[in-house]
Amino acid sequence: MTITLSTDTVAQKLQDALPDAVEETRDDWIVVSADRIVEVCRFLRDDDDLDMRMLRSLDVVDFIDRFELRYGLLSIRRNHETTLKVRVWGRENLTVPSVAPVWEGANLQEREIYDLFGIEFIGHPNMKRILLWEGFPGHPLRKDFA
Amino acid sequence: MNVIPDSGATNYDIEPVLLNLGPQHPSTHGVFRIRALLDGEEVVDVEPVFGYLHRGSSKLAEERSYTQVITLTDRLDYLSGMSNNLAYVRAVEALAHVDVPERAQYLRVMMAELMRIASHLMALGFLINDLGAWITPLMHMFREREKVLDLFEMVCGARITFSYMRIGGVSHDLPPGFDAALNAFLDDFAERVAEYEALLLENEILVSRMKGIAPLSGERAIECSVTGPNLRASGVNFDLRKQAPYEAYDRMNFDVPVTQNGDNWDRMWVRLQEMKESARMTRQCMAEMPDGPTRTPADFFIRPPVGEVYSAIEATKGELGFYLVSDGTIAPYRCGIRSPSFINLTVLRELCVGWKLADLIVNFGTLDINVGEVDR
Amino acid sequence: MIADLTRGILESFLPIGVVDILMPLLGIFIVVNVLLGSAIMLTYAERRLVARMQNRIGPNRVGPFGLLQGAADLLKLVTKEDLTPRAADRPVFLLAPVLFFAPAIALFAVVPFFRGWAVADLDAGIVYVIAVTSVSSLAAFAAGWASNNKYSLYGAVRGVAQLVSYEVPLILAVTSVILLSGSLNLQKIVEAQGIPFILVQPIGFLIMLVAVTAELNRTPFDINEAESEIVAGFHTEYTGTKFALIYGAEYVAALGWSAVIVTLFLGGWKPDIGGLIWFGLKTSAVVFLFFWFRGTWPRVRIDQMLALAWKLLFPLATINILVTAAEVLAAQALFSLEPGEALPVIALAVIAVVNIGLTVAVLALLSRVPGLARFDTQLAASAPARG
Amino acid sequence: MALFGTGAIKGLMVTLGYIRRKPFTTQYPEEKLEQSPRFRGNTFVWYEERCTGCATCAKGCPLGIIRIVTHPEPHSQVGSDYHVDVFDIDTGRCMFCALCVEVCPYDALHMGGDFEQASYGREEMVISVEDLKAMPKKPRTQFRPQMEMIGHTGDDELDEHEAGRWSL
Repeated sequence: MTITLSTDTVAQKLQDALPDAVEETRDDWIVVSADRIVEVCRFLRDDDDLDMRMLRSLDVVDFIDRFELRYGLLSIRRNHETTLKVRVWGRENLTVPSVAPVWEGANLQEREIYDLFGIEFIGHPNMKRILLWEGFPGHPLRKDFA
Repeated sequence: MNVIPDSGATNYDIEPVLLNLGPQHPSTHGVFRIRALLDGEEVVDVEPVFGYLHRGSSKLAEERSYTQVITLTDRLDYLSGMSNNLAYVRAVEALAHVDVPERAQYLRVMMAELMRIASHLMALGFLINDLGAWITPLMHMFREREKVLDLFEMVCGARITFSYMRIGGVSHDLPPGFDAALNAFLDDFAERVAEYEALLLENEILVSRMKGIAPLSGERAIECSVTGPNLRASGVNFDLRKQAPYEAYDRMNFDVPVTQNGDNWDRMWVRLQEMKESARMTRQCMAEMPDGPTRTPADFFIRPPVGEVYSAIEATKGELGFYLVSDGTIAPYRCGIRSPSFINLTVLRELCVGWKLADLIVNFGTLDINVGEVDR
Repeated sequence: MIADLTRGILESFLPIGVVDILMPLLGIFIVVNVLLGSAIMLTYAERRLVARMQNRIGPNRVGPFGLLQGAADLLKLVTKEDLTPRAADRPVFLLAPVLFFAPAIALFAVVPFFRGWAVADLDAGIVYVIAVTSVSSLAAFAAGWASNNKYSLYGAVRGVAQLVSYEVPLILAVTSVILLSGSLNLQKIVEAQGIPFILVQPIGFLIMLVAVTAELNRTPFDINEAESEIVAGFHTEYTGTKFALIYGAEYVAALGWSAVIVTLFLGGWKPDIGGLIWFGLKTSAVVFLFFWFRGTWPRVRIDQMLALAWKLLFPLATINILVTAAEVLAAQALFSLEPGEALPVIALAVIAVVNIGLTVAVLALLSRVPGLARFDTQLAASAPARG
Repeated sequence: MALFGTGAIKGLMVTLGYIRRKPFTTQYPEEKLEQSPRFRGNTFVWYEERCTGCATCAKGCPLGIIRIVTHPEPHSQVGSDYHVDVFDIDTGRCMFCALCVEVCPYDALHMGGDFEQASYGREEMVISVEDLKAMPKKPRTQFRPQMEMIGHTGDDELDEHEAGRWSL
């Protein structure tokens, strides 16, 4: 059975290694500051106990006042998982550092989020639209898209 | 991924050829497009271009009630509708805390495994077709798939767009006579698989076309979030059915075929073996299925409590996850889909660069992409 | 016999000089029309046969058992709009289908259908066959180049590489037959076959079969029109009548090459009874072989195909010639024959036994070459998994 | 150690064996395959007597292609409160998911089994209330276990008393 790690332990580890990166710890996920997500991800990947080698899924929700990115991380070797969240406030010119350098599996998923939600990932090797064509007006999965 | 026209890959004396495979091409499995930069026959760079089948399933789901979204999931990976149904209803059940009766769990496993047989048959058939066999193996595999679809038609009345799973169970119990029909199919299927193996596995041409071509290491596969048979072909024994058993999988006896090389041959071989395991599981489901209700009553316009859930299953092409966010209304606030076909495409470029044009087609075939799931 | 009768009828009302010109023309007319008819029927036969291999029925709607399907297809193709791409090299684009078709038909000029029956009984018949069929590589390149399409160009380049490579083993395989029969004349080659040369020259036959399959662009060597890779290869841009010509030429050529294989290796029109029946049956059997390959096997990759031609078939054919030459010299010394005289059946039988043994030895040797050997499927299954 | 080429020949033997076997395919317009009793065809079977005009089917439809207009009946009976004036089902957009059949509380709407409904225009695909009344009452057993219990296979006509969970 894939174990869902207790967010407290993961948050504690993060706090020890990267102070002030964790914004909030909830039962199911840890909210990480957007600026530090790459550091956090790299730590989670390289730490031997956590060993989050796979970015399982990358998703985003539009909460009108903010966007919440959800990073589902998985360690196949240790068979456990954890969830990170990043909050991006506002509606225009949204940027988040890209985790594609950490896990290449983020490459297409970040492009999809850029395409459908309009969040730009800084440091992504190829930040282009993916499902829609270049010049498509707006970002269709936003709640205000009509 | 490289941007092809201004990539740095042009330090050649001869200008490479930019070949545009698709969206209308005999072996791009639908409306998929590959921009390939070729130096003679050798592939220099590859960029997949997609979105030609984008239907906005996530957006459509936000305007439909939870039950109605089931019909949308049929159309994600249209070769494995049952698995998609299952992944989605499991997410809703986790969100709304609905229990599933035991008989329904067995039914779900049975349908998902039959679907895996049908989907892998298509994957292999089209793969051999890509290899240049003039649709003979494809036709033979189509025939077996038709029989699976006949079984599905008996159970739920449709052959492709099943909408069989329901929140809290399945829509129908088994019809009378299903037991005999299933056994007849499974008995025949074992013979047919032996025939496929005779037709394919020992053929020198096939071996030379696939053995050692485009290997993918396990480390790279994990890094690129590759899941499903492609990951297992690379030597990583990760299958959600074993690692995180859902429904009745913890009671199933089955092996997860794993190979070490991650080349085209292994990707094909793993699928061939998985079909056998699925047939085994289907037989076991039929034998061990308990009596009882097949559905926990749940509202048609169910209102899950505010919250969010990510729930994934081992679908035919890999880990199919649904990320549902509820705001307490009858429609999901957000329905994110982690589609295996889409994410497996991350490695396409890596698999193809340095190999021949003919290998590009085969590599694409062994990745087993379904465009409906890539574009959603 | 029929020829004499026709001649008699014509001479009764025409001057002899005119009849001398008319008779070959009449022969050509008959052969060409029979060929076109059989090419149409061949498309039907292939579709029906391969359909049965695929567990389906195949075309059965047009006419009884769908027999008129080929005619219906031809009518449809001829009445279709004939497109020429704007960017195409027009004269070459138009010429290419004709270049395809003409050699395929011309091949039949020297094929001996029966004792004394050939449109032209050339002394260097086999040289003519090889010379004429080489034109098709030019035609493929012309078609692919003139289409100004990347897929077509790929098909053309692949086609040239393939055809040029396989000419070599093909000619070497034919040479072994020439050594045995001591003649370039196809009639004489047939008559020299006391035992069909397939038994005397199994390696030569296999090389010939592989090389002809490549010459004909048929599976598993159909890489210059590989549908799953380069759409339709060199004839991607062809439509209507021009496409019909290319498509038909492939079947006429398949028929022609089958006839040549029958002549060289399967004893041609022998045994002497039953007229054309034996020749027809043997040719059909070889054509069926091509259909059968197509219905079963996948395609090889271009580099593998060229490697096969140059690294395997070419040395094999060369050794085969040396061995055959030695055998023929020995037989000539033993039976004190003149050079060019046909070998007696006993000599052929001895050579056959030796060569069949050699063939098995060669195949066994090849089975040990890594990369060519069959892959052990059990090995992969037993490999331990890593987590 | 197998001889080089035997693997390929093994494949050839498989295809050769199939030449003798009966084709799996059928000749469609002449031969038709049996549909299963639950088969969801392109038609609907509607029992006017059972329908109350509650429009639950229209609400349940994921595509919103069912249009119902009703008016109250002057002499209303239990179970037939509204008279259905318009009942348009746009089968040109319908995906035959049978959710409308599933939600129907009175077992008035059923799936039909006919699948040969091709036409030249989209507007011809709309089934009106008259069409529904005129259609043969051969309901499929999709979501109707009570029909399976009486052994209905979808090929026979059922009247409005037999079609529902309870008689009228």
